[in-house]
Amino acid sequence: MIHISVQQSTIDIAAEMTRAEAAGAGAVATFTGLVRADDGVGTLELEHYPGATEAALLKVAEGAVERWGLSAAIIVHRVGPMQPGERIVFVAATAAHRGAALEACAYLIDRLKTDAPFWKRETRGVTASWVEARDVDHAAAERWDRPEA
Amino acid sequence: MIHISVQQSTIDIAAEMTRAEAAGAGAVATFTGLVRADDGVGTLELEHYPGATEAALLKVAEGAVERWGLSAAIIVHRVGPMQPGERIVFVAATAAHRGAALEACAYLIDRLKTDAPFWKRETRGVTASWVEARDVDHAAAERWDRPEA
Amino acid sequence: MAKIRMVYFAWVRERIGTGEETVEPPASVATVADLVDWLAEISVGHAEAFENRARLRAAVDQEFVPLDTPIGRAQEIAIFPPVTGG
Amino acid sequence: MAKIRMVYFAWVRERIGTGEETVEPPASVATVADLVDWLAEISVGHAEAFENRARLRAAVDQEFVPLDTPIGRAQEIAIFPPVTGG
Repeated sequence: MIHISVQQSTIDIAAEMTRAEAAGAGAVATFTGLVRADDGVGTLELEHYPGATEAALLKVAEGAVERWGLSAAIIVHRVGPMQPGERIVFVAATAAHRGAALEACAYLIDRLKTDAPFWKRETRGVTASWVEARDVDHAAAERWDRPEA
Repeated sequence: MIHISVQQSTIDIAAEMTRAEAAGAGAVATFTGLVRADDGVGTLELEHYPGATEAALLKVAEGAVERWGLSAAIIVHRVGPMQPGERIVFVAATAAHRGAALEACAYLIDRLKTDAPFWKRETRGVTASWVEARDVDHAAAERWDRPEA
Repeated sequence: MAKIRMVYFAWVRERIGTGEETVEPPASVATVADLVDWLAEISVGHAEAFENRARLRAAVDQEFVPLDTPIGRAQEIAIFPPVTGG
Repeated sequence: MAKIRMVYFAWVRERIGTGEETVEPPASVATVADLVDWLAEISVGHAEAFENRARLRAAVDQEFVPLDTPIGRAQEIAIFPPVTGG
């Protein structure tokens, strides 16, 4: 089961967990990214590339399902304006055993960070600025391409 | 923030996530273990060592908080009888960045598997049997002791 | 050459002043990089958006590609900064 | 030697037939392993529970310890199978 959602509305963790658990397997690993409440950001706005975003997320999820034999992969990403403390992204991987679920969960969020067309704009006080991409994200995504990974 | 619970009641993911997110940091990784619904188990029963269990879980959580500088570590473990599909265990790690949250989450569940006094008994049809410990769990827990881990 | 629907995101969109436009580049424009060079001549906004090619990424018909990719018979080409989701 | 509260879990508890008992081993019982040897003589149930020492784990005053750990002034000693939680 693959579930992809790019949405304006807030992310309902309980509903997404129910979806992840419905597969009947033993292990669910999740990652949730939040708008940090502790570094002065007033509003975060997420822009995306409609159509291409969903296709990119589907490709990431399919890659994880195939590589780890997942029974479920979920990616939910918000777009539009959001406030500190709100969830930006939620990913979940369901597998028979925890090793596969944990690794696949890390893969989902690492690849999403570099492969999906989202752009963040932060407002701090009266200043809005586009968030710069981080090299460390590319390093994290690329480790899944190495033969030993 | 550390939250440990050993409980008869079902695990409320939404409530636990709210707790994990209250710390105000940017990244929450979770792992949920379920009674598998697909391998013929009718009932799973969890026995534990009251007092020693809570102390062991606290030690695991403190180890993670210290090692990864977490703002929150949560371990909730059910005891008593439970049905296929129900949650046995939930762990969460909250950190400023995803790498720390994901690693600490894996640490919490790996160490819990070998360091906390819980015993599982499965009923399949009319036969009840104690689940055997798996060597692979010890290997998973011990990797965190290696200097390169 | 056929018409191409250009789409722009984030600060590329802001500097150009629009998220979308239709262009008809000459036949000499063979790759996405050629297209960026040609578009940079159109307006001050385009020039500013495309100032630093190392900070630009592209998609041809919604597939992410390197800038030296041939345009071929593309219908939609997107130019944008490195992505920052998640 | 002082009295020790013994606690048992899972199939160790089931084979012994109780989850808890108080014992007063002789002074010659120095380690947890000695205690297990001594307890194995008490009843058929104890003998069966402690049949295979490699499958036993122990805690002294709620601290997990190897079987060769000295008992010292322990008040509570637990004997149980390898743990299987999570």
